[in-house]
Amino acid sequence: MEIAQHHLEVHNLSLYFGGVQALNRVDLKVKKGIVFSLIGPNGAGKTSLINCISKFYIPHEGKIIFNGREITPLRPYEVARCGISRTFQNIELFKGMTVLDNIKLGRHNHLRSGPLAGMIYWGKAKREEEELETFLDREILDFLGLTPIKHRVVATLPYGLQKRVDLARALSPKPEFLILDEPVAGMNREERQDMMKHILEIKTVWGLTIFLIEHDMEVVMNVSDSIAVMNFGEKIAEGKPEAVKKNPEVIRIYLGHSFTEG
Amino acid sequence: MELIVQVMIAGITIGSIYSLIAIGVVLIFKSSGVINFAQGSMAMIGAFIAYSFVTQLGVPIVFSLLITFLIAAAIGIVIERFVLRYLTGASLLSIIIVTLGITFIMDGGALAVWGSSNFTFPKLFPAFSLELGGIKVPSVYLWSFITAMVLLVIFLLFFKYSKMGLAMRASADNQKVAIALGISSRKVLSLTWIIASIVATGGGILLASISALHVNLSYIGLIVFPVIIIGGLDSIAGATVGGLIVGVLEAISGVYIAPHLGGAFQQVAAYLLLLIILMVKPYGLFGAKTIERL
Amino acid sequence: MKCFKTRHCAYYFIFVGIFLLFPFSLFKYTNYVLFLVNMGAIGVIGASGLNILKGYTGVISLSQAAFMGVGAYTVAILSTKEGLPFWINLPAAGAITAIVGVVAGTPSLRLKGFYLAMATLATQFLLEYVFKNWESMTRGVQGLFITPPQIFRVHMNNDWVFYFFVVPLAFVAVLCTRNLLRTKVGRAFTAIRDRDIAAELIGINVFKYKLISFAISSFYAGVAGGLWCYYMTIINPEAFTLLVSIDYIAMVIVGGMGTIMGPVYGAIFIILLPEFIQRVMEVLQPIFRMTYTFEAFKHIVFGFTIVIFLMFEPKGLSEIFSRMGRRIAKWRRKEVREKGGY
Amino acid sequence: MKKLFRFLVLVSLGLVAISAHAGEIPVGIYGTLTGTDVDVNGMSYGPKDYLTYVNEKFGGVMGHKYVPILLDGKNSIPEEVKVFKRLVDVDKVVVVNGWSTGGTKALRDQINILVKIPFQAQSFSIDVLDPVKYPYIFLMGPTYEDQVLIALEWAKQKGAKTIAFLHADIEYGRAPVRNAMEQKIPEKLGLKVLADIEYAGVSLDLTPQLLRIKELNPDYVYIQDSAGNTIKILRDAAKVGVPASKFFGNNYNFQHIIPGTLGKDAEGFKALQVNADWGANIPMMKEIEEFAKKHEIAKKDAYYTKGWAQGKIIHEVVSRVLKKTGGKIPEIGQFRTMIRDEWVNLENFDTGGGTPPLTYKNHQGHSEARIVEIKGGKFVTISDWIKTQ
Repeated sequence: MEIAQHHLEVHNLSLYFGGVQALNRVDLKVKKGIVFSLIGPNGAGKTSLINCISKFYIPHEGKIIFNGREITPLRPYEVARCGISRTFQNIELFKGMTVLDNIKLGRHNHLRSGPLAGMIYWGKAKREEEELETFLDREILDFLGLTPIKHRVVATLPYGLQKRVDLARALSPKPEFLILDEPVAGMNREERQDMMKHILEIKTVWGLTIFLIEHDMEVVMNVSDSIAVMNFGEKIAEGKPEAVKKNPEVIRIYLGHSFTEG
Repeated sequence: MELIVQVMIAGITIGSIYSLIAIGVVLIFKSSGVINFAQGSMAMIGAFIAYSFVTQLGVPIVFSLLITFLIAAAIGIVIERFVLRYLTGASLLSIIIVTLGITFIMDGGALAVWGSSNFTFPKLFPAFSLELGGIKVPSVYLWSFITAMVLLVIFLLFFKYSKMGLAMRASADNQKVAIALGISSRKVLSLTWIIASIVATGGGILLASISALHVNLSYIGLIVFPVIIIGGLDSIAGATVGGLIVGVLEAISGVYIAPHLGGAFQQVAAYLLLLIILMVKPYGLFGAKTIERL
Repeated sequence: MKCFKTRHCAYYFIFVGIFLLFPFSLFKYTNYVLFLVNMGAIGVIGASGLNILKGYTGVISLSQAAFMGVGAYTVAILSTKEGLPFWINLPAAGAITAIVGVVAGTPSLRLKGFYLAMATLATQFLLEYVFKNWESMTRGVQGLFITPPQIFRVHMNNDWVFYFFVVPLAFVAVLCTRNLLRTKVGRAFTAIRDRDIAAELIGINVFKYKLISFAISSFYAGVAGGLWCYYMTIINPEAFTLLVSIDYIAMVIVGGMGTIMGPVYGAIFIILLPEFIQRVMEVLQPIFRMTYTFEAFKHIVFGFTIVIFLMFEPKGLSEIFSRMGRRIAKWRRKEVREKGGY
Repeated sequence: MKKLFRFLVLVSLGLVAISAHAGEIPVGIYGTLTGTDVDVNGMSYGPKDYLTYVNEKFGGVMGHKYVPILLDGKNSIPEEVKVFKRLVDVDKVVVVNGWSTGGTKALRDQINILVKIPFQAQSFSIDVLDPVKYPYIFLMGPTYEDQVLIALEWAKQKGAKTIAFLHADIEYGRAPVRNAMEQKIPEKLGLKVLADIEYAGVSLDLTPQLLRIKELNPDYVYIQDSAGNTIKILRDAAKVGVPASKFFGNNYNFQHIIPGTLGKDAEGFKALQVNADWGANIPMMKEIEEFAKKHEIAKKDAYYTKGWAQGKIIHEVVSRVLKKTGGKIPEIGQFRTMIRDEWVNLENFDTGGGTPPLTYKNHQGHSEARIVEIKGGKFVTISDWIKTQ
């Protein structure tokens, strides 16, 4: 049960780019069902860390344990299969495809029908596709209010909406662990409000663990249960939002920043 | 042993011509990220133009070479200005195929103008030949070898020190930024294509003067791909070395391996090596690895 | 959606009608035109295969011709050495070619873009070498020739019989492609084409799907090659050179990369282009006296076609047609509205 | 689907061609007007010009004009099949003058079973020469294997002990050499084959192969390829120091471009001649010169004259048929078979010195050749007509 307490554990993770040390012996423990935020100035190594978790980068040392199972040796798509899904800082949607297809791709691993069945497109494969569409309509699309634009091609959508499609794609596989990489970056005020609302809803309604990276302190402080602060590839503080807010080290780093503006 | 020496020399001599063509391809790629399948056809066309000037119009060789180079430069500019400029930002694959299309146009043009029979190319070089280890190396081979080496040095210096060279590298690395920095990428591209097509023409002329002149000469455009892969797409030194490697490899396989495997193994040897290298070192021996980012 | 479907049904009926009546409308041109149509149909199958790989998965393959060669040789060997019937040989050709395709596709584990294209180029040349030198199997450069199976006591390579056999097959091939591409697999392909890293990160096994794409594409190629062999009754290494691969690439581009009907238009276009030019040139014969200008002209037009399409119509003929269609539809709607319809 | 329909309509519209009217005798010719081996396509222009010549001089045959139709087969199987179908079905020709071995093989059933049309192949391959299996296919001259035999016999007389073969990796290159080996031709003559060296037909440099030749040092080397590659071979031979006089080429190397390109490096190269050269002092040449007054000759070489001779054959058999029918053109299928029957009956037919007298009992015309050698930059005959037995 102890393991189940910690949904994700990162043990002294290190990553180098040539000479540059992106991550230096980082340790993290994320409890199940909370919103865990990772903050820090640009280049602190936040994105590098999650890229390590989703195996886009292979860490040079340390290990990553998810649900008590080590996922360090896995390949990216296998990590995704474990139930970890993520959004991207600069949206990585498939721009040529429709919103619906993008979101469908999120559930790729839940679909069974192989190429041959697909070619014949009769019985199983057909049914599966229809079920998939109804599922998405019911669970994802109208929850994020994407139903009206589901047949639009992504490239034609405004930035804010694309962010939301990205989120939808990350949610569609019904993950247990959701990584959000700067979900409100570059959004205007009410877009930010919606996103905050969505995050909290996801946490409460869907009851999944959220790993948040964000610059916008307002969002962070409002949604997070626990916060870790990174600087120059090292974790320098961790704890409840209030605690972190008071931490002198953190204040020194964020000198000049006020916690209410990003 | 005497034979192996001769094989080596034979390989190096033909290899140096491969290098010449390959350098052109690499140049274009370095400065514009375009992979030019039409390089071989450029060589062929250049050779034909020179041929017509020398034999059909009776222009003295030096002048006809000059004119040929001018025309070649013009062709280069036309291709860059009227085709590839419209494709900036298009996917590499479609660019490759466009250059394939250009190949067809050029070959067709040559076919229409000169027909598809063998022509005797005028002797450009004093017909002395050097005795190297029992193999008579005709002057053209020496010339091609020297030309390749000289070009190599020139380009290396050019890219290292000259302002234009730096500009080219910059715009190859990131066109937008380069433009932002006030580098006229148009000028750069035009210049590259001029250089490339002139180099190709030179190679073509050398090639034509060692074998009969024929439309099929453009086949060399295919041989250079093992060369540039082995050498690495973006390295001129690599292209030169690669050319020599492929030349030698072909010679060796032609003499020692083909008898046992049978058939024209010489031809596929280069591609076999290409495949192996791609498996082991996906970016060639001298090529720079590109790092993917999110 | 519904109305769309019914409209499609109507189209199918029209299509079947044309398909059945077409051969009877040709008089003295019958065999010649049927030959072109049959070659076109083979082209459609091969091009659809290449389209899956190139248009949807974004892998440029220069070895389609070699794959067709594998198919053709499979058929020839099975029917001459084993004496198997064609309804075994054709699928076998597809299957074996698919295996070869997967092997040829393994470099895609580490390679992409130009480098992968080069790997396929190497595959093309290596396979040609094998065709020429695996004499115990392929009889080397002399090639194999087969006696085509009889259907209703008529040899299958008779233009009529073959027409009624191959055109439906091509239709099925296109249909299968369409089905495939609206399921999981098809989406995965497109995702890989658009952004392979992201695809991997959201849980798609990119390498596996690239291999699947190679397999399917070469399956099509194999079947097309097998049909070619049955039609020509001879296969030798000179039949499937790099130039043929380039023809197929041209078909996909001209027809429209990453569109279902693209390969159909493309194949027909590329097969007919030389015919039209031939006719034109025959009319212009007095002007172009030397006959090889025919060929030269064909080359030039072919080249220009590719260049122009990629420059100004990267989505090819199918885009042009659908634009036409849209325009007509709009115009219709306007009319209806003016009549106060609906 | 609509669009598909649009296309199909276009097809049928686009393919409207000039068809043969009564009183005309369409004759189909296809050859490699472009593609590899194009430098010998005089063979395809020849028949066309001769039939035109007949039309102009004698107003055709018994009042019927020939309609020679020359198309490009590009030396590729599907192209040649396509062209054949067009000639047979659309242009309704009565006889076809074809080209490549591969194409002829692909068309074997069409020619002999389905269409039954007399077919004169330019190929010298033994694979298509079979009066029983292929009753409608005719060759004119010694097969490549015959040529090897002739060359080797001659070499034997000159005291050769060892030989080697050089050829490209295509059917035209490899197959005849293989056949010759399987027929044990060298062994029968007591010649030792040191090597059978193959190279890629497109390769630009053949030095390695020549280095092997130099190592093995055979007395003679037989080249089963055409001028383009022969030039490369002799060039690289000179480079590694193998004298051109060691080399033998088949009938497609009887080309003046070879000495023209290589100059003294080609001195002593030997080729086989199977028909009269351009400019030879023979009656046939007079006709050509007469024709050349009004028309442009595409190729002035030994292959054009070969084509001209083939034209003469076609004219001969057609006029014989028309004599039989008393000047009226029979129904086309019948016409074709009659032509074929007359063809087989040709005996010691004289093409005006263009070739040795032709007899078509075995569908081969003749199987003689003579050796020509490059002396002082031009080909000179150095042997009599040698006949294979």
